[in-house]
Amino acid sequence: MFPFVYDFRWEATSLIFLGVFFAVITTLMMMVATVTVRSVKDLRTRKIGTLRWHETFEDLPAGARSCRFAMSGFAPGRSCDNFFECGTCAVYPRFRSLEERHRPEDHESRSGHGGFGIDEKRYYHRGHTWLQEEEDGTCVIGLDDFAARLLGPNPTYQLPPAGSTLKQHQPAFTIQTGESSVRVVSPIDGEVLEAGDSTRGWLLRIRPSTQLPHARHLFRAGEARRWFQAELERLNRLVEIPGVGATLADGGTPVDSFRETRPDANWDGILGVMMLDV
Amino acid sequence: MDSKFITRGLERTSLRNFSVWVLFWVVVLGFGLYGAYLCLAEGLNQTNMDNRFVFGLWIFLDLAIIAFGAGAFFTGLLLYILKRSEFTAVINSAVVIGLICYSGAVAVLAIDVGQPLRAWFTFWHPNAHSMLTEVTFCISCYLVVLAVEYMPILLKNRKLKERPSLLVFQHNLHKVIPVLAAIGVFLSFFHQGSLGGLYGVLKGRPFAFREGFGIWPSTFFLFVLSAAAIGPSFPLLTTSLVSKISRKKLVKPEVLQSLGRISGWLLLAYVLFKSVDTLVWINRTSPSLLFSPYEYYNQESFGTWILFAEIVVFGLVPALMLLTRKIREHRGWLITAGLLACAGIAVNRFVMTIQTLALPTLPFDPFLSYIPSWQEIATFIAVIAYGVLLYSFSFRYLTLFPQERDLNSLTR
Amino acid sequence: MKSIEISPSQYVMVIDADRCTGCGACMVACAIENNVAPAHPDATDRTGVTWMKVVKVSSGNNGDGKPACYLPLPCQQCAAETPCVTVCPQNAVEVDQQTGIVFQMSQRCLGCRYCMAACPYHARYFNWWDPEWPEGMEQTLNPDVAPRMRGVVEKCNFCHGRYQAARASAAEHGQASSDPVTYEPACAQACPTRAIKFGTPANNEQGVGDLVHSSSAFRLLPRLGTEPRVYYLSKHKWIRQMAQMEKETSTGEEVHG
Amino acid sequence: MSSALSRRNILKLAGGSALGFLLSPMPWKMLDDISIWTQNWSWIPKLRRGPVTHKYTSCTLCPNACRVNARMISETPVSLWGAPDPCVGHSYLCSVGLAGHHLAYHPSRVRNAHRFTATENGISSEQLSVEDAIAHIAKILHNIHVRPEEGEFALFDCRPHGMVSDIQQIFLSHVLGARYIVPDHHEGRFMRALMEMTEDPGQSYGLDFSRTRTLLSFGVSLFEGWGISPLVVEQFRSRREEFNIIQIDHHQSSSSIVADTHIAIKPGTEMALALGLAHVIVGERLYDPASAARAVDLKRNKPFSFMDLTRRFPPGRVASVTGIPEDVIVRTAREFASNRPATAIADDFAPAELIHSVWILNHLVGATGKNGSVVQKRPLPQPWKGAHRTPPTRLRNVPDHSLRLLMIDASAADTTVSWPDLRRKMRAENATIVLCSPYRPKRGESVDYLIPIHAPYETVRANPSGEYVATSAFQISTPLWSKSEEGCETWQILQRVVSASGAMTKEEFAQLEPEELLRLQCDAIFNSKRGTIHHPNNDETIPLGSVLSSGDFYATLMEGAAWSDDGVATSTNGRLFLMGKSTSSAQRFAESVLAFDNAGIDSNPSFPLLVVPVGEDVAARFGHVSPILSKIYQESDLKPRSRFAYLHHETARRFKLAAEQRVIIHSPHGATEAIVRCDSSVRPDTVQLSVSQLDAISPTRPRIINSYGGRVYTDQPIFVRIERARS
Repeated sequence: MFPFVYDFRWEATSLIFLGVFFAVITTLMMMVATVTVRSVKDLRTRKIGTLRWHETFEDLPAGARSCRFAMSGFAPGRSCDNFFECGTCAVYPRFRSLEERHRPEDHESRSGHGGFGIDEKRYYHRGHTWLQEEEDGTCVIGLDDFAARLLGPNPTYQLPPAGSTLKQHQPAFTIQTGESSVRVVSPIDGEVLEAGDSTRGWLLRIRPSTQLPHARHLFRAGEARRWFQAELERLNRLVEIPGVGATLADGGTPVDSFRETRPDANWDGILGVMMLDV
Repeated sequence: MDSKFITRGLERTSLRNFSVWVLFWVVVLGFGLYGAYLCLAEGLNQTNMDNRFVFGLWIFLDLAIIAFGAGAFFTGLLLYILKRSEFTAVINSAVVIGLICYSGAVAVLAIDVGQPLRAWFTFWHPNAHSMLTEVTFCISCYLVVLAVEYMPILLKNRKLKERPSLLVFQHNLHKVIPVLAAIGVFLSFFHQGSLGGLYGVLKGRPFAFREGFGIWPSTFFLFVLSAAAIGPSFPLLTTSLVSKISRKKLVKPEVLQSLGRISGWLLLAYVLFKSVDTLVWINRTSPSLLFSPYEYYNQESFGTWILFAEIVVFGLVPALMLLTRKIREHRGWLITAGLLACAGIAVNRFVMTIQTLALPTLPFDPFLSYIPSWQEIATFIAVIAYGVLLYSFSFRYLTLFPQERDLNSLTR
Repeated sequence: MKSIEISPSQYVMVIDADRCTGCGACMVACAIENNVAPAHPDATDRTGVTWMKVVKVSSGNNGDGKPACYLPLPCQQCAAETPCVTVCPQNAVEVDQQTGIVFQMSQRCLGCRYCMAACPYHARYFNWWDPEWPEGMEQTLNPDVAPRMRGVVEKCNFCHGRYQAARASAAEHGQASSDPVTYEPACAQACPTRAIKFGTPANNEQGVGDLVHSSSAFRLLPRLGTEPRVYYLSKHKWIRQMAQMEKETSTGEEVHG
Repeated sequence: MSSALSRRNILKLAGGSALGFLLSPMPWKMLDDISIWTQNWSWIPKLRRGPVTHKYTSCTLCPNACRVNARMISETPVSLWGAPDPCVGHSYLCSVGLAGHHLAYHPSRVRNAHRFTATENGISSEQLSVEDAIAHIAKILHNIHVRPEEGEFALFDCRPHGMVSDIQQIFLSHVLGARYIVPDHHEGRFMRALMEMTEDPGQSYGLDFSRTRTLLSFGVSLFEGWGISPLVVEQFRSRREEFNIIQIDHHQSSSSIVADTHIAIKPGTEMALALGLAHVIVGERLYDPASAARAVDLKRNKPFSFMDLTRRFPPGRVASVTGIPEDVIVRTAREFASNRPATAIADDFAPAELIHSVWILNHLVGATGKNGSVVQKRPLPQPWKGAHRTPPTRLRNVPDHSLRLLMIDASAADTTVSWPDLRRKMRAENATIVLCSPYRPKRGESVDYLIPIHAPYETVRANPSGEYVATSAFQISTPLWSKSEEGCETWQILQRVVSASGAMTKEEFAQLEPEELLRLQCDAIFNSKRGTIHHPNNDETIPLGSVLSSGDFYATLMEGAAWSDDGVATSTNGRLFLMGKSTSSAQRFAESVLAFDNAGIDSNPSFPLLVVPVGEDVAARFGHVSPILSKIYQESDLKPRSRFAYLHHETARRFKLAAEQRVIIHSPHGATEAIVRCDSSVRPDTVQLSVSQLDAISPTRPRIINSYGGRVYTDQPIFVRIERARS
């Protein structure tokens, strides 16, 4: 193999053969080395949170990744390829302007669609949290109605202490319900000011790092309605909720707790897939 | 119990069921490993091979499963190099199957050689003229490539990816997969070909000897082409089988049909070239060595039917089936066609190994028969059990079919 | 048929099929000379180690007065396209350019047996068992030839140990290293009827230089282009035709060998 | 400076060490070591080192006494090769002889005396010292001496030949009532048959092939085994072109395969052919007039005379009996009678009437007493010329159940005695068999005591030349190993047993050592002042007369030299008796011929195939041979195998059988199973079977002429039919 090995043959075939072999080996080793170096660098620069979100996003089922404009009918079937970062999305402005020109009638806006309470003041995140701006400039974060019905009665919350930093799309707090635990991602960057609980109507009070109107990735009420509908459909594909299929079509009211209707389903899996924690 | 390890959104059978399944295969594996151990500890006298029948079941197995493992490189080629993104749906499974096939083949090869402890001599004193050297080098390299390709799939396990270091490693590894796929295609091309060349260069075996281009006999190219042809067929079969066993929809039917169509075209090309090659061999190559090709098929168990079966029944027929839209869209027929195609390649590998050795060369030599010993069969079974186990674990704890979550409900 | 010129300094073996009585002395002498162990109790003619193997060839029905003959089959020491050399993955087979002897380095062999599949003459043998001698008999081993172990391939090398010894003794007597030395393999020495002749055409010991050109000389499967250095002699046409795979006699042969 | 060890430091250290290790010579050394290690398992024997020397001796495995050149490494033989033989001229060894030095390490070699007792679970064996064993046996012998009615004491000599047998015979003559038993068939019978036909009975004869032009062999193993083969092979080697061999054989044997002419004969009809040839020779007046005139009156044609018998075998009739074309018979007779010197030979084990007929042919062509044919030779000078000897008794002539104590000398490497026959000669109760052998008894041999003796080449042995050699010769088989362990020769055991029993009547032999006996023999030769000494060291031949003393002569022989007698004495002028010297033998011969003439040899239509028994792996089964012979008998298909039935292609086709098919072979006496092999060297009307297959289908035991040649005779022809075995 090497010139110093006994019986090494200095002949063209041998040299070409070994040349190719060593080229392959070198490429392989270089690759592994590059990957290792990059990984160390990534670990050091603490981009790990973003990275984890990107990985989580990649792992989401295709149904969970549909583009917001797909739901509003402007880009049918489109999947998000930008990790839900509408702020940096190349196609967002185009679709947004389209949407503004042909604003659909908000005829369902008075009460929540499908029995989900939708608050006009709130911004909804794809991880089933909402964000509401308070008068003092702080925001409160809570779980939306859909999440509440997914979680069932008496979930417990492990909330971050005051002073913690939240990163958009990265886990903010954990909910334990039954045997499953699900990480809820933060709708926005910010700093935790106070932890609440379900009785106060919100879970975290934060000071956001961005002005909310610029948080393009969040849904406003009209969009949230369509999104809830899409989510219900998605849920129904995962597990047939009795009555829901029928009620949706005629705008009926879904049950209070999805769980109780189908206790046999894999709720841990459903929770993860619906709340972006796979 | 182990739900923390199962990707969220995948519904898997209970741990109890899985344990029973695993236990069964572990017992089978144990039996197989015992046979393999006997061959290593007592020597190859445990087999029914002999000085004339120097290769037996194992080499046939190696050649066949390496051809079946071609799905890994070929799907990689389609996905990463030809950018056919629909094959993301099967790439992970194809990689796992590739890894199983290649590692299984290497393990069997290590038992098949008389002195496994000297296996590294091939690297130390390589003979660049030998097809076997090429095979050894390429297969070892490709096994490494497959192991590296398997890594990101493994590290995406729900529990493993919690560790930041593994997560970033996996993330970065994933970015270079196309390069790996390219290396894999390069290596596969050569060793699939060299496996064909192994027999094609044997001028002393006129039944297998073929003329060719440059240093490569025609079997080199035929093996590459045939491996590529069942590259898509075998994942089609395994996916259907896993789907059947797990009772889950794993990929969209269009993906399988697409695999079938590609397989069909390649198979058609293969059958065409194989026919031309056979005609050249019958009319020129073999007579020039004074061996009448018709005599090869005079022997009892190997009549011309085997040639007909290889080329028509297991070649042309599945190729045409896969190229017919109606048949392709029917799930049962699609699987049948895939099965026929894979069987055709297995028959080809059988003919190249077993029939070649059974036929006499010296005019006074008798025709030989060979029946593998139980130790050989056990070793064969060990590879199958190993494959089933590795695949089962991968299927349960890793995400082999990304489309699965979109195609299945999560009810129990 | 055209045939490459055998270099006058390279060794050839000429085996007279008409003189072979099938007594097997060559096989025994070969095994003793080259430290081949006695057969394992389970060994058969298909798993044994017989560097020199005598086979009985039946003519079928056209034996013109000689229905069968014996053919001793050592390694044919192919001079061209030596099938076993190119296939060995780790250069464990070498052709000595000076002597023309194809040499198997069993110490380097990993036992893949590809060379055995490549050899059209089936002159290569695999050690399916570890060599075992009855207690004490290992003291009678020939000190010039290393015993092999289980799992490697071995074959006739025209008694390489004897060649080395002859070389060494020639060097002592001041002979140039390029000159062919005179020696005789064990089988040739043992043959009671002198059916096996050996030497170089240059020295023409035992007349091999002339014998290979005689009209009764032939080689096995010449059309494969391997140019064996083992020649056979027979006055019987059917034997010559059979060995060369010429069509008239290609059916009906049977073998016990 | 912080001395705290961080994980990082440890990792760095590990990484650095790994890299450093790779750059050091260590890994390469390890690779090297592994390669050496994988080349030499501890159980692969290490080779001996030492200077190569050569030792000359002679082979005792068969009566041919081939000269041996042993290649030695530090006092151990590593290979044996033939050395020039002054008397035959050959310098090769057979396959068995080539591996003779292995016999000392034979797996069944024993070093201790054993006593075997039959128990319910088979035979149990018990080790005891040689002294104890001798004491036990001496006690039994003493009992016989005291109470002769208990049965006889006898020595069975497996190979009665040469000095050792001579000593045993003389020795036994001093033991009261002792019997000396020899096998029913042994070497030299063909030559001895000549004495029945010549006038002077004391003469011995040999075959001188040095000028023979035609050799007519009636199924003799010419190239294998012992007996005639070294003489034939030597001519084949040195003057192949002038040495015309006509082999008459029922199948294409290893002899007929290289013979100039092979005459395929129907088995059992050889005598008809011999007489048919005689018929042609007489009819065409091709005989040697002088010789014929001495032998027979060719004019007289009275019943039972030679002319009467030959008249019954005209070529046409012989052709139909033997299956040989008429023209071939005539041509062969002409060739044999005209291309002289010519000799016809038959096997020692052949039927007596065939041997007789063959000698008739020799007499007709004047082969007797001619150079290049049958010559008279001078016997080896005997040291005990006038000594009293116990006459040999053939085993079949020993009364059944008469022996109380039997000692068997199995120092010959092969034993072809039928063990059941031997057993039948023993008393039903209290019989004791003592086997003196270097090896454990084989399966089927029920002995009571085993006393180890020396293996070949372990001890000094006298080694006279074989029966067929044209000149007397003598050499000593000197041991190859300088230090042999305990164990000795059978006659020494006998010596000690007899001494201890008190049955000895003369003390003369009680103290003799082997060397002293050899010296006596050497003295006898030396005193004859005849012959020459051939020294293989320098390949020189010197006259015995130039050796100064008997001691020098002995020393030269011990170095490996061989003595051979002066040139052959050829003339025999006396009368020859073609029909046999005595009236009874002439009548016996005539009766067998007439019986054959009347009955012929006919097959039963329901048993259409005649069995041709062959020796198969007899060497491996009957003799103690080196395990390396497994190359021939196990690892190749060279010799017929016991599980196969060999048929001609046509026969197979006729009976609708295919190669490798399982068949059942039925004879009127039983059936046996076999696998079909097609072999065109087998006669179409026969099936070739091996000896061991005959047990089930033959009423009598086949006779094997010698272990290594493997030729087999049966008392009666065996006819069989072959059927496909069901499933």
